[in-house]
Amino acid sequence: MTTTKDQGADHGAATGAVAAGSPASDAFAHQPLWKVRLALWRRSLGKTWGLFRENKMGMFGLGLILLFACMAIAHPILMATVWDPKIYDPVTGYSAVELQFVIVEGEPTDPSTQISLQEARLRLNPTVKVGQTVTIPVQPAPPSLKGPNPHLLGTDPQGRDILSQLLYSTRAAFFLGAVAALTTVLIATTVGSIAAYFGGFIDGSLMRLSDLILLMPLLPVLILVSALFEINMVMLGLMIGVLGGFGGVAIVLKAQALSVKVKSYIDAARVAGGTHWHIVLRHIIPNVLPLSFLYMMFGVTEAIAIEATLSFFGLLNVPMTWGIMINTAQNNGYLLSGTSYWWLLFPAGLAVTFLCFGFFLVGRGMDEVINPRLRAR
Amino acid sequence: MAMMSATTRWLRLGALFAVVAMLVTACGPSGTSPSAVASAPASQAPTSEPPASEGPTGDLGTYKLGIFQDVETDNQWASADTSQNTVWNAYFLSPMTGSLYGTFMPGIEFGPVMADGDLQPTVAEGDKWIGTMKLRSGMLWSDGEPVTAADVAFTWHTVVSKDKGGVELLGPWQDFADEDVVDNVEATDDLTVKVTYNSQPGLAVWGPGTGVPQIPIMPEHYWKDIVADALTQDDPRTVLLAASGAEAPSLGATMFKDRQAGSFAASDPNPNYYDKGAEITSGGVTWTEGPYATAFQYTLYGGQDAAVLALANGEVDLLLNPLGMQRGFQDQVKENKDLTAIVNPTNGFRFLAFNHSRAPMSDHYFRDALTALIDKEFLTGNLLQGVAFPLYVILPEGNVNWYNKEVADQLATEGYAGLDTATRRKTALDLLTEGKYTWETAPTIDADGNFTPGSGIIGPDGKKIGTLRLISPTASYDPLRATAAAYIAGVAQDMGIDVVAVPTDFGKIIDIVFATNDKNEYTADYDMFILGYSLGSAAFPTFHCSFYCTTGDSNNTKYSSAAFDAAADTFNKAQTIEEAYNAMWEMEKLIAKDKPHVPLFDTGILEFYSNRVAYPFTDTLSGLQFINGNPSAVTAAK
Amino acid sequence: MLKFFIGRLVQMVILFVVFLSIVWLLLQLMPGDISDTLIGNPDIPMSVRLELKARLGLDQPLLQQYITYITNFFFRFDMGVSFSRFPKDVSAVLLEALPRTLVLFLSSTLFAFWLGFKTGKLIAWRRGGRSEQFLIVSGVFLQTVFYPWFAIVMLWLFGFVFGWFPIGRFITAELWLGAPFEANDIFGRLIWTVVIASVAYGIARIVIGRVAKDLVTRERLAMLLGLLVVAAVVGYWAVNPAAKFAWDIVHHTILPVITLGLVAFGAIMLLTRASMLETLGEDYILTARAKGLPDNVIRDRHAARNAMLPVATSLVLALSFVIGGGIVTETIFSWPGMGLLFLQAINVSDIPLAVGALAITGVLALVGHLVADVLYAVLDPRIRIA
Amino acid sequence: MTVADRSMAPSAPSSELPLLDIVDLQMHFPVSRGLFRAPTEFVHAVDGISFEIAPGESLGLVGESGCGKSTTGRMLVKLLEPTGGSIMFRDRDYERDVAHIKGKETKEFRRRVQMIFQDPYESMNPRRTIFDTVSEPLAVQKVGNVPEREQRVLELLRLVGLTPAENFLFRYPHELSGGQRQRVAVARALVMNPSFIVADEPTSMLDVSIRISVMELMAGLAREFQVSYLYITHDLAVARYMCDRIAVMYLGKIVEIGPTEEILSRPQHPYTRALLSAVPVPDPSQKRTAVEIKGGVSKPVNPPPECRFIERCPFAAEVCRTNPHPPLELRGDRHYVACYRVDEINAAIAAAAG
Repeated sequence: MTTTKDQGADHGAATGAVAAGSPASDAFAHQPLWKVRLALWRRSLGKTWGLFRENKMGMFGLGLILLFACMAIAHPILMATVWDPKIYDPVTGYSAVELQFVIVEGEPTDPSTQISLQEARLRLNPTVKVGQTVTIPVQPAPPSLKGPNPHLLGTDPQGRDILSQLLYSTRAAFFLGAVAALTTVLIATTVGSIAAYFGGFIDGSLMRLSDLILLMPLLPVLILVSALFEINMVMLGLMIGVLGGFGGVAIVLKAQALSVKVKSYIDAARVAGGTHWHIVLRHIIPNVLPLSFLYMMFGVTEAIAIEATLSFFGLLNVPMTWGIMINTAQNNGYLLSGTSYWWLLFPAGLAVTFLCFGFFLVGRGMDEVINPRLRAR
Repeated sequence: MAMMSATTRWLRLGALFAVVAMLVTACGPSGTSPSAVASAPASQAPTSEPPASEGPTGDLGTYKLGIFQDVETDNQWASADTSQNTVWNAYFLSPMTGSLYGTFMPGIEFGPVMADGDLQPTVAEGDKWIGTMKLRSGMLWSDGEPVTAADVAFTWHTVVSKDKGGVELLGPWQDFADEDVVDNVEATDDLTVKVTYNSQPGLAVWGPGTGVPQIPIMPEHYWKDIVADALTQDDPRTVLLAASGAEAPSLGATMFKDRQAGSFAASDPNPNYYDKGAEITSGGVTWTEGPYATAFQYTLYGGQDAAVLALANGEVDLLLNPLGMQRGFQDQVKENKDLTAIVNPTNGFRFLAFNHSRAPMSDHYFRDALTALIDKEFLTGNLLQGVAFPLYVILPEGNVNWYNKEVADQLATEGYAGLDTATRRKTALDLLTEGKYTWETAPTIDADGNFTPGSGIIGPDGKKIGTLRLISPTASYDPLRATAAAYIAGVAQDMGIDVVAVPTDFGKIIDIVFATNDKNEYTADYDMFILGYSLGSAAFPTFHCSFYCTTGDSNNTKYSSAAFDAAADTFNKAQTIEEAYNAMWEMEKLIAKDKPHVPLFDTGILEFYSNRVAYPFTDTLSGLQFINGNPSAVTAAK
Repeated sequence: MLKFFIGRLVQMVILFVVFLSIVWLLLQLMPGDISDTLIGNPDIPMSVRLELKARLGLDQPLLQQYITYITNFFFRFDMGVSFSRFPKDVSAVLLEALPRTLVLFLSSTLFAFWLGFKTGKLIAWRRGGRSEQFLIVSGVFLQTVFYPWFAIVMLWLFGFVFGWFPIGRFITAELWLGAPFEANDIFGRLIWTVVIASVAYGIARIVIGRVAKDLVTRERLAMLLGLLVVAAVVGYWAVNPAAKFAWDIVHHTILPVITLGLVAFGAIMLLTRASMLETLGEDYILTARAKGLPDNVIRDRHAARNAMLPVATSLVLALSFVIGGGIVTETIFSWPGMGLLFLQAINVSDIPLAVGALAITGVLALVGHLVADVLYAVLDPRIRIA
Repeated sequence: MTVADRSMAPSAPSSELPLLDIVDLQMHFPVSRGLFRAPTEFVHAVDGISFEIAPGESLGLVGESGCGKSTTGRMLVKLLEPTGGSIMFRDRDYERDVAHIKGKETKEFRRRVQMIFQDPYESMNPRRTIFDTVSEPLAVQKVGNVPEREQRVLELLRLVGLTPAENFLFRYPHELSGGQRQRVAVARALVMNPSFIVADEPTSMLDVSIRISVMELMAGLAREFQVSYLYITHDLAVARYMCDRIAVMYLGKIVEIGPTEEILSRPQHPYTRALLSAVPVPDPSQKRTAVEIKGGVSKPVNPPPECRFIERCPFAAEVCRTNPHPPLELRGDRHYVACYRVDEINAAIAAAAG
């Protein structure tokens, strides 16, 4: 869709001289076709990239995504090399600095070795007695670089490393986002293209289906489904993808496909003898795809946010995600601790927000590439 | 049970509680759920004025309590029937009622509440046994009508089954109307209640257990016509439960004032409270009953976050929650000079359950070996960050009057307490070998004590034992139990037993482990699970039989032992506390040996209140919520 | 127009039946028997269960069951009995929560659209500059922020730190103690006031459009009319004995509405901006400029009106969001509406109540859908022909 | 139409059989009125036209926009299914009525026909290279392998004057100018060696300066490859340049048809006269009588039976109103006109000019 009508004035002559400034294409001649295609693909990508690069916010978003991608890759590497799984496993790991105190009546005279009964009861449990020596694990522990097993982002209320959880969950977020977004795009592109191209009864029934799915508010439906059935990440991704793909995105993509359908190159393809299948696959879908990719970005955002919300309500049975991390903080009552337990809330909360932010910004950046009118003049 | 600790979306906890309440009521504890109204010994004649010596003389203003689910009814019948038997209704409605006898906190003592004098043993009369109770004289309903023995009889006759001419209320009400045992309740004069039994009743029904002495008394003059009208209908129960109780007179410290659905419920102090101004001593604490508040307000909050903010803002004085507050709030509360945090032991336990109808869980070698592998000290002290403490018997230590330290310690030793990991592995290996278990790859311990994990355990019958599923709540529901399940699966795997922890939605666990067939028998279609129970009456623990008797209402592990059934029978028929005590510990020993449940750990209940208010005591089993926030005695702080 | 409206209405009802059917299918797909799901609560005595079974048609063959399910909903508004609030009917429980959700839902949607449209219009008109950058970044942030966290921060900041708004709850207990009416009455009256005022304003605007031909006069009259309507509403409530109660409700409503509205606002602002930019490139805007029309007339009458079309469509998409966000909002702000009810029902496995809440949510989405369609038709005369 | 009418059908000059023999071709579009009601109104876009095209001949179809000329063109390449009539197509080894063929048969037919579209910016998929675009007919008809196709495309690109052809092979349409694109379109049309091409105003969107070169190209190629054209245009000047014969259409009917020079120098239908008077005359000394017509083209929804041109005809008379639409009648050298009052009009105009 990067065509604009004002490009390249005809030079009048029938010589067909190559427009000045264009790279010579004869380099392609006598090369295997797939190589040519690859080079072409790279070139068009390069052009899109050039346009995209001008979009500062889009670039910022891409930077964010890359950062998260690095994080996702880092986790298995760290687990295999630096981190001891017993301590750093995001779900079953445990480590805490343990402090020993003697329980005394009244106020302790030496706070480093003594602890009052009342404090000990609150910190541990109501069964402790005066005179007992107790071990109090510091968890959630604040971030620290000290010790043989440092916790750069501290530990959660169960003594698990926050950084490890954060990195591990990044992978889950990407995975879920990818499943949901790919499903969305696959369905929406197919449905939109087919509905637009064939029209009539097929269009009518597909669009009524879209209306119906639009009617289903995503979050409540998913909450009900997660209550009725056990769902895992793949199913969640698929469901978000299907509901999202049949709904609004299909309608948007159908509109796009309709505008493609009336172009005369579709007629040209028919006159050439192209089948419906050929036309949909070769002409309509490729022209709808850029917009699909745009919605794919938004789809990722939506999937991550929904997963986090469902986890926040404790409705998902998954080992560890950002939502579960926030849920853990909330379940343990640290959510409103202001900034004193910031590492419990901010890493996960900001990770959800920033990854969504990143994908959204890239989506918007792509939107401006696809839709030149939005570009700053 | 109060699986409070770190958990949880307490919305769901309501569900948990409801389920637990159902179970607990099945085993027959005291009346209106966790409440046991504290009141004056009968010897104490009510005085009209509170003693001047007590610092605060009253004007607390409005006593504001935070609750987390709506008060759904103002009808006392409904709130003690299964239909509305939520803890939230109880918080609001229980302080309005009274009974002849009850449990005093913090001492957990059974004694006379509205009765005159201690409960006397029943007397034989022909083939029947007669119990007699006398009401204190001069007590009035909040509308000024006198409280009479007829009110007690009316209450009982309303609750009983249709066959006996009653409305047939369900749930907790049935504890007071065990028709197999109780023949009749009648008022012989204004203040005397005569209870006729078919056979000699044990303490379980005549006395501190459950039964007529603890039935909440309802005002006959208010309800008579409504009940009579209901009895003419097709479904009298629904009619009675649907009736409004807003205008019904009260006995207790509070009386109904207003209720706005979704927002708040409010009550006023009852000028005719039967114990107003009485001095009461329990558990070594003495105080004078009020009420000192000019109004009571129960405000609904959607979550603990908002509620703690409101507490810090001075909008509420105490947060009521059967599961206590989340531990993370502790620091916030500690930093705030206006707030106090307290922690108390709870009346409950968390356990690992074995399915006794399915191999290999039905084999005691297997159960013993798995139990030996579980290092409860390590689990609670390290993995569960010390907020939980290990349990070796079912009866909680916090129930000081019933706890037998000697036996408990002995059972702990027999229950493999304090062993190191190597010894545990050796013990388990020996037990399994003795039980004729073999392995595809046997775990080994060499001369230096180095352990090599095994795999593929094979049962005594020569068949390979497949994967055993250990169902537990999810980490987001209760991290403690989820962690425990993962730990147990881990130690079992080392021993070559393929135990897999399956974190499962709480509601689903309940569906699975309490599933019944057409004949209302438990199907027990599971291998192992981890859950917890909250226990009803602390003064007379009647729950054992319900969980472990062959015909126990909640015996979903299919455990069956003639010895245990006999001990339970002795307990139920006991005429003295000592007899009951010994029978109960006999049952505990059998449980420890046979392991239908392996008690794992328990936690304290954490509560927060504003320093604006002062309580006569805060060290009390299951905390202030157990006594509904003590509305009758709370005062303004000095 | 009327024909169009009725046509859409019929379509919506059909859609809703399909929606209900899918929910029913989900229930059927659940492991176990549907009657266990719908009546198998141990708290419900056997006699009542049998009665319920007959009432809900669960003793009939599958097809008959389905028909009973649908007809029960449409003609008797019967969705069975709530497990957690037995013996209350699901419909009774839902009706109690509905007005409270409606207030939250309507106000935050209106707030988001009004503010989002105004802001989007302005930043598209005046491109460049820091304020545009700032608003875009905020808009994107609001749209992508993890909503539960955002809501909690809002509550903490404005309820606790600043203390401007009440923390949670939806009425002040002290004020309402012994109040002569139920909170829901006031809710109902508030909703009616707003609806009547909006309809009156809408009709009056149409009349003005017919009478006043001149654009400037029309704008002035419209503004005057707006003021009049606001004055009338305020006046009505000022002399009303329930004024302080209404104000109490409004005071409690502000923070949740702003929180929920802000997040939807981000999306609407961005969409309006994009749509305005598209419109501003059209020839007729150039023509309008060439004619020498004042800037604000071009902006508001020519550009914005057309730019509103995609925004009106997005109302449908926003609905789903506002409904989903409503659940979170109600939970965090202790707002006892449908969302909180739904979540509570889910948490205690009160399936009949949860399904009922979802069905009503579907109705809400439908009505929103219809409004968006009608709005679209009003804005775009081309649609009316079809 | 009757058999008698058939004999009146305008015939091609050559004695051999025509390539295309179109008889009573109709295209009626329903005007939709609701979902469940059968349509009662139809747009008579093409209302029974008949003509022939000889092999190698170029027929110009001229008329205002909306007169049905594009519809006719699209029916001939099977983009539209005619509502009635027949299209007899005769090629080397092929002879059949293609009006109602379906599926595989259509595909087979399409090896022999092609179309060139008006808008060079929309007739090429912006996401496909010139090679993809030109070789598309080969690809879908499964002709040759990829290297062969590449050779064929290069050959054609050279032929249409896009040299060096290798430079154009892997470029995208947006990198080309309008004229270059139209050359590509010509190349695509010729790639299958068709015997018939429908050109739908192929130069109308091009700059005047390059129109000529494209037209020259097409004309040259037509001669070289013996291709027949149906050349659709609203511009008589273009038709004169490109075509051997011209057919003038008005509201779904052919009103006049004949050899180009005959039509241009001796127009007989009032509508043709009006069209011609709109063409600028390069030589001011040449005298020509202007015919002015009123109004614009009306919509042919369920048109009345009388002459289609009646409302705008300055010469309309009673005979036009009482009779059906006039048939085409021979009025000169292979020159057919559909008008009842040809003689009167000729006389009147001659008088006026005189």
